[in-house]
Amino acid sequence: MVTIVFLGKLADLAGAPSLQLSAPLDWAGLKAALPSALAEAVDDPRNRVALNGALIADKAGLQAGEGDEIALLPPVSGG
Amino acid sequence: MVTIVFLGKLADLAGAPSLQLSAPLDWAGLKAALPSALAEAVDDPRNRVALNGALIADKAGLQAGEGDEIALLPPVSGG
Amino acid sequence: MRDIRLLHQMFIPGTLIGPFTQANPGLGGVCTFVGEVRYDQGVEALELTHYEPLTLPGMHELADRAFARFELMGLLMVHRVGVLRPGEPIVCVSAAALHRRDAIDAVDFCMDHLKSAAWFWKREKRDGQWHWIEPREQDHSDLARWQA
Amino acid sequence: MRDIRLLHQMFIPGTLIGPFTQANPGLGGVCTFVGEVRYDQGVEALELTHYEPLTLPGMHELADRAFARFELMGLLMVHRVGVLRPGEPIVCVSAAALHRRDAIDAVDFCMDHLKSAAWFWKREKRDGQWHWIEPREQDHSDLARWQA
Repeated sequence: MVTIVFLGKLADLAGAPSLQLSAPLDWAGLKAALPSALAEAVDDPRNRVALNGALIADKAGLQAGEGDEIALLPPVSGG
Repeated sequence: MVTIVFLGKLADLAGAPSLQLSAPLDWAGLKAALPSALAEAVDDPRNRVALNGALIADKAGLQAGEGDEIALLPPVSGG
Repeated sequence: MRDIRLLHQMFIPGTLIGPFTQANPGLGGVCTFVGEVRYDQGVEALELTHYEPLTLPGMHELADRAFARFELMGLLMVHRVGVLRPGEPIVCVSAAALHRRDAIDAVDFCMDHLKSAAWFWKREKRDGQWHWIEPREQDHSDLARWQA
Repeated sequence: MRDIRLLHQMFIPGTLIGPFTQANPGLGGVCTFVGEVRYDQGVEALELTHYEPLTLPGMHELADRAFARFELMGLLMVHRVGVLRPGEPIVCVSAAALHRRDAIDAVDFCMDHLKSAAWFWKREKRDGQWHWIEPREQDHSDLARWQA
């Protein structure tokens, strides 16, 4: 399984703070498994992605395997 | 009497923190009553003069009467 | 002396600052900023969410940058997460240095970065409803001051 | 809340800052700077002389300018006079405001002015001899930042 963690507003869109999906998982597979509003949101370049706690520069190249954790990170809130 | 208060370095030149001189006292009278090194120092525009706690813009126009206090103020020390 | 923490419980800044100052003997100055939850109209609570694998390493990285940029003897950086009530402290940053400019600028630098570049998400509860807080323009311009 | 004082005895900044923060309920942030006598090589003591009729009114005038220039809820400004030993606090400035920028900038502003435009004369004792401290170029350039 791959754990998907939703932060901030994205957790509201997901209706839960996290979700388990089957491994292996790539970017297209992740988006296909998410509700459409959320799938659209995560494509927004302002929303970042981390794999096992490290930010990834190229979302489209995401490759997650068994036991990995993907975090979907909206812009931080500021003041 | 007029009280003359010496601050900072000027107190060292005066050899005392204050001095009493007879009233009335003008700028020329004050300088004449001070040791020459001190008289020269107080003429330096960086050294300011206050009469009864208020800075005066024009030292040469100083006029002190009975009970007045003249303070001679070198540049403040900073940091 | 370097003390970087995420706190899940209420804290009293004075209990951190006293020992921090003591731990940096010979300092010339110590500057401290404490941010509290404001009593903004109708705000009942503020919740700070973080993502531990990024948030704490991000704070350590910020501390590294502050030590590299300023002449510091010590840096304390403490941030609350969880649900906070108005009046509770959210953040405390304290910098000890030989000279005041380094201490003051380091606190300013860390606060600007914690406010708009650290991995925290905030929402506030008004009339029983939670609302996410969006980044403010002011936060971005504050941050831009350090990019010269 | 405004608290401006010249102190002739040792003080503990924490005992002033706690009550000051409490006295400004609803603040968003409080910034505090504490300056201490550094353990500079061979320095045994520092003496601060003041001229009461100018020094305290000058501090009040500086506080007026800070309140006029920044959005402040409170300002604490305490300065020691007399003979101090290394490690003793000389000055404590604390500003409470709704927003952090006002609190931090007000402390920075007050410190720059206290350091180079307030009526204090300092001398330090090294090897049993007193030496007057001259103004430093850095202090003037710090002050010039506020003249825009």
